[in-house]
Amino acid sequence: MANLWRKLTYHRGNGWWNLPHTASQEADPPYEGPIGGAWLGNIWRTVTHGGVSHAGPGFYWLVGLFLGVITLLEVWLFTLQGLGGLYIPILLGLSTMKFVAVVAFFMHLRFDGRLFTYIFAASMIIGISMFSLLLLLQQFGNQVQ
Amino acid sequence: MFRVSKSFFPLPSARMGTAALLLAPVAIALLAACTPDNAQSTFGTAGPIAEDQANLFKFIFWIAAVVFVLVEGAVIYAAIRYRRRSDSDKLPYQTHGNTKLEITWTIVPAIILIGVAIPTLAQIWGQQSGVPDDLGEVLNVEAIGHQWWFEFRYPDHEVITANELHIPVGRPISFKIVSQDVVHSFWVPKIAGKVDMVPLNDNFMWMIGSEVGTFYGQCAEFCGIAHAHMRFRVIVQTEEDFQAWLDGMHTAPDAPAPGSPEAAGQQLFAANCSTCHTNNSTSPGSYAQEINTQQARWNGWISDTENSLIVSAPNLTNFGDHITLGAGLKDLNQDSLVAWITDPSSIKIGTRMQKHAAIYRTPDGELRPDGKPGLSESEISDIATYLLSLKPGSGSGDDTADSPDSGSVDGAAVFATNCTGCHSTGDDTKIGPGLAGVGERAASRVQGLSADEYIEQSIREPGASIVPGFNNLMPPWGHLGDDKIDALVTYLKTLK
Amino acid sequence: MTTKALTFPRLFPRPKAEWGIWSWIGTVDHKRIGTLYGITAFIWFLIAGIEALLMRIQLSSAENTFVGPETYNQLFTMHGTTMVFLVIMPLSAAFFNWLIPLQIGARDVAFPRLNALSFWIFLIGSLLINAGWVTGDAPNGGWFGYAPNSGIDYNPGLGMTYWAIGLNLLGVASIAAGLNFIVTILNMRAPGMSMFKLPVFTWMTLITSILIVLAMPILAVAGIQLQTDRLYGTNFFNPLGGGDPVMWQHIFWLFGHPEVYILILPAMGIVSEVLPTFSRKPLFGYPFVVFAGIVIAFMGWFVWSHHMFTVGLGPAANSAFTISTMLIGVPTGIKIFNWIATMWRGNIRLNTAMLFSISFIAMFTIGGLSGIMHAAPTADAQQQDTYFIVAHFHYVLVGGSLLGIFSGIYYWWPKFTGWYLNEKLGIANWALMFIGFNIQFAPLHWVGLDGMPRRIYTYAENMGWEGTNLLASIGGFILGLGVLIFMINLVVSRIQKRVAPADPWDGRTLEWSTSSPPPPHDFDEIPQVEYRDDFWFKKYPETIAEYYGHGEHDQTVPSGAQVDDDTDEESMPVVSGGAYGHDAGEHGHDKIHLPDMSYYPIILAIGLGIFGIGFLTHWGVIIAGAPVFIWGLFGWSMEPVNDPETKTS
Amino acid sequence: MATNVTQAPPAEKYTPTEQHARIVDFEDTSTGLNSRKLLMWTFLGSDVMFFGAFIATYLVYRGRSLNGPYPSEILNIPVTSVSTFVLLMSSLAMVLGLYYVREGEKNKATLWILGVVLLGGVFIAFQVVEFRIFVIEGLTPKVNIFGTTFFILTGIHGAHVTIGVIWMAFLAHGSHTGRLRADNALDLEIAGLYWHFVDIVWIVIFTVIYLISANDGPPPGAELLHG
Repeated sequence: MANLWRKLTYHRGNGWWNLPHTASQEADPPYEGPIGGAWLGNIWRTVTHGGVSHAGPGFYWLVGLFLGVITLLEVWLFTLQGLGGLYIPILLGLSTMKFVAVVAFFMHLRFDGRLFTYIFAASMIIGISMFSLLLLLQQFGNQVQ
Repeated sequence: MFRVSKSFFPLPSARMGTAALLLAPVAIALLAACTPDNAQSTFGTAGPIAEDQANLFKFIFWIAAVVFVLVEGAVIYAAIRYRRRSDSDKLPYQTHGNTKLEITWTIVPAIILIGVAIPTLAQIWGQQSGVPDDLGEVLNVEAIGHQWWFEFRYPDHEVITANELHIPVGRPISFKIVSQDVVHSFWVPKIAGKVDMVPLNDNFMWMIGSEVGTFYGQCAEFCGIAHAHMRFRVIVQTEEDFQAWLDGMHTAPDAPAPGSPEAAGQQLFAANCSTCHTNNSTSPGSYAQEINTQQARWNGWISDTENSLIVSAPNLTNFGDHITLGAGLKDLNQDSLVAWITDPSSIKIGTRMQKHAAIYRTPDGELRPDGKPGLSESEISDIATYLLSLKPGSGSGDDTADSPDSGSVDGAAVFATNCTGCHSTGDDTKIGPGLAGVGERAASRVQGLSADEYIEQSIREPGASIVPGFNNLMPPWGHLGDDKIDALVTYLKTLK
Repeated sequence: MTTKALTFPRLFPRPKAEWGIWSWIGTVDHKRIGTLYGITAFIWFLIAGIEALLMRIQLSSAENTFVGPETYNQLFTMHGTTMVFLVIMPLSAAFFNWLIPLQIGARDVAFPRLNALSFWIFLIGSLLINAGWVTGDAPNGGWFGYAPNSGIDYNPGLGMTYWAIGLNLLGVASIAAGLNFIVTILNMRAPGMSMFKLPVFTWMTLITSILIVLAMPILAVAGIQLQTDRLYGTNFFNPLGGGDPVMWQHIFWLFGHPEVYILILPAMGIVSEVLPTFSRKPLFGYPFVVFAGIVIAFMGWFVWSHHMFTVGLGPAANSAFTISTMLIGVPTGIKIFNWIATMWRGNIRLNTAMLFSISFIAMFTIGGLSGIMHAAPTADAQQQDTYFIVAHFHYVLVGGSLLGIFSGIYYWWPKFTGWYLNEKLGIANWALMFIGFNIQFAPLHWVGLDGMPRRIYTYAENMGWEGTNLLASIGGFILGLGVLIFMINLVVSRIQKRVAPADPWDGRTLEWSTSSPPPPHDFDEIPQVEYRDDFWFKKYPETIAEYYGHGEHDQTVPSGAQVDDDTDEESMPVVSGGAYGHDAGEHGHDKIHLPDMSYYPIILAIGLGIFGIGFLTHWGVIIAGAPVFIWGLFGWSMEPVNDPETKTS
Repeated sequence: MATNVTQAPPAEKYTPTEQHARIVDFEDTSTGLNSRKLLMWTFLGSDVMFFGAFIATYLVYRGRSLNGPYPSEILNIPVTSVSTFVLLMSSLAMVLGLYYVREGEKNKATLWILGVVLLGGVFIAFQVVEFRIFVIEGLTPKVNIFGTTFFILTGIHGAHVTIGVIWMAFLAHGSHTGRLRADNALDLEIAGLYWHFVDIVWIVIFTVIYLISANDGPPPGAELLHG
């Protein structure tokens, strides 16, 4: 498990205090397309090892499929109407998965300079924590004794 | 050229002069700090809440003073001790820093701040989480902010008053802090710190007045043009005086002698002022009625903020007992009251009274060019005399005609009290149409409505059908209640 | 990269003027844009100062009728708005523009045309926000425009609409500038200048820019919501429609508190440059000063509700924000202690710039301490919305930001212009401002504790506030006199024109390595950086060991530079090798290509300004403005940074 | 012809003049990251706060409408699911377009970029129709707080999409005429970042406004709030 976590968070970008490099500065390994052999392995490597391999159309189609399926799942959950208190957390989890998939693969954060991830993540963290605090205040503040 | 003589402005030397200038603010500051007698000084406390707040301030102040002396001392010492002497460009040791020092001056302030935070947090929970149980019987008060005056309601005693809050000494008062329009702030510096009055967000605060006396309060949140004039008084009374005042608020004034200025003033008030000002909330049930009326007045204003002829206004019950005028602006007496009625803006710029009350408008609904009401000086004086005579009477003179409980309602009286400001009973136009023969006209005005239905609709929803040639200035009057409206319809049909 | 450029029909030839008004309208030079920011902001500073003095006259005696309540409300609203958005922020931006490329050894900012766009939008936004003075409808809802008093029901007329739309334009300008400086500082550093070799002013600029980029969108949201409420009858802050006035306060202060640090951090950066230079010592504890700045910038997001302690958020929320507010005092304290330690055992030159910086520490400390006093909500219940608060934030913003900015003006003036400001007049300027400031604002603490609420246009005679207010008014005029002396100083010094060398103060950072004023291309050669305060250590190599210590720090080739050695150095924009400080004459300037001038920024800004006016007046204006906007946008995107023909020179 | 075109050619190729032009075009930077791309990412960080504030406003006001129409009466999840799917697929088209631009396959690239334009246009069309239906059914920005927050948030998102569609249309034209090629694929990549960001904002909006709020009826005691 820890091994998988390490793999998923692996990133070959350099520390940015000095001068990190983009993946683009190194030659890409030849692309092995969906029919070119062990494409599933290739995709797995893309997910777990980020910039080692640039993704190809097959991988993008797979991510697109993933997004479509999750959306379908969300709508199905909506029509189900029986989840009670779990409904919102599950939906938030699913949309987070979609969010991360788009950001990591379509927006190439998985393959690109680490600084981009830092910038985006920092604003997401500040935004989410601040606005969550706001929601808490608005939910529980202003109570007349 | 002129010279300031030395005796007039004695400055021994330039250096001393600079020192004096630097010390002046400090000296002034210390002098000013010794003025707890000032009307709104936060140090001259007259209640435990304000006292605790002042003590917390002093506690932090002295800690800050120590830090201040140390830091400023270090700055000045460094600047003087290490200043460049002559033109030497000698290089000091090029130190890069000292980690131990850094850790020290991170931790020491943090410890000091923890020391400040602990009593602060204790006080927050002590003051903001409800009235402690062991302080005696709690008096509930609703304080309502209006542009630009304060309304006070005592729900347990069914009393409404404005701008002068009466509280018993030593008893905890629990406030529900409400605003009807914009954000205001309720603040009696000597008794308790402020709490904002925010629309839709009713707030809570409590206070105890520990000294008998009259204390100043003021709105502290910017609320529009008359913000500076939105003030009030808190009158802390002994328990007996307070109970007497409460009883007084349920005792109607004695009826004025016929032919007296008071009687004339009563008629004028009823005809010209009573649309917005209630002055007779003494009888049982009038409390609930006034709450509805105040809401209806405000609804009327907000539906047409520019041209409305009605605004929410202070309740003037037992006004003769008040000590101030215009939300705590002036001492109340005949002269100031006459000046107020004649030209409210001369005392309180921006007041809604002059802009919206029908009496300050021409029959066309335009503002009168001179800004004065359409009344003679003697009429104004009569109104003032009448208002000042509004004090709790002997208790026998209850004017039952206005009581909603009374079995029979006199339509003519209702009309005189509520409608004559704008409508005459003849053919002439005051602001609205004259109502002679309205019963005959009404039947044919709108297809499908009988005369009764039409008149009732015109009272409840004036906008539904406007008489040609008139603007829709009339506020809805549904708050009068079914009895009064029925009586009014009956009365109106009798007009020929 | 020689992409064939798309062509867009030009209505005018690309501007090339080197003198005269067209050279300013088409400029993309960071130094000229800095000057434009500075001049514009200084004019607004004078206007805001006049507004302040009018208010002080009104308050100098009880029951005064010098101005009426409506005018007074407009005065304090516009004084606050102007000082925050049109004076301190753009004055800081002037320093950013002038200094950031010089301090990091770059020839310009990363996006010169975007930089010009920021300025022009700022100019148009500032004019729009002040348009009310001409139409008689100036904004009058206070600088934080609390709803619903700023809504259309209670505030009819155009005033607050000008305010909302003007603020939105200023927001666009600030965000564009902030983005630009973030990219510039991250990407345009001279070879070898790793992040921890950046000058502290550059660090504070980076932090400020990040705050601007993250905070200004929230103001934009507030502005849009207020605007749709006022113009189209939406219900965001309308209690009748279910809107919550507290929500406005939250959104405004979510922006507003980071804004406070946006205003103070640049001044902290300036002071962190001035103190070491005139103490002839490096900044004490550089990493701690930098980290304190970062911590302030992060924690600054979680303290906003201390502006709302009296709103009734409940004891739990008030306690939480008490703790976070008090905590933020710790990094602020670290900075102050490090500045004092920088002066300690130095060789301090007490000239005007240094005196302003020292006063900054002294006054900012007072502002910080009074800040702790109202970090306690129950004590704050007596202080909130009184003159105590007014005194507090003037100690922070005038005693802090403005004194810091004046320090920067005196310090960098020789670099900006090539001549010194007069020291004698400078000292007089400092003394009058310092004394006047204290006489004006120290008494306000006490009049606030004496129960005087802010934003009242007059007060009764029996309140006992008259003497202190009169004193404050006198102080205000002394402060104004100080500013007048400053303007006289500008004129006198210009006439005297005592020429300044490239390095008049024996400075520490890279901007002093180039001539005064710098050439259009800033540096004849892009410097190669090895040390923090690289210029100083190049001048005084014997002090390297003192600073970096013996043994532990083998910093002659810093780690960042090692990476350069492998890959980047050859491709770096070094015209020819060698240490910087080399004689400029040897290398022809024609080899250095600066971005060409462009008039599209101003056209785009005018297009946006027309949109703003359209929102205020009629949608037809927006339609009419669209061609201008589209012209600017497409012309810009299809205009190469450098015209192809100029590359062949 | 899969050339790796984003790789910087060796520096010796450049004359000093060209080298400076490269600086101006932001190829060689201290971080090694392209300045324009960094600008776009920083801008997206800024836009996070922009949409964050609007979404937070929506959430604070969720279920606080004093009168109808309420979300449960008006939202149409199946229809919006389709438009959500369309927008997600436009992101797929975007990333494929970028891939083929980099590969130098002009026709495929043009086709996919046109696909983005088309799908984006369909999304906007859905939104316009949705707004029209809502207005006919009585939900306007003025009518209650749900209408206010809903229309302004989705409207501003729609404006972002519209800008993106126009931008993409020009890039599709550029690709068709051969101005957008492998060597300046960065132009498309940056536009793509913007496009994907608009997409992820919609992912959040779809979840928060549509799926989670779709059952919201009148708040308990709505009539009491009137007082």
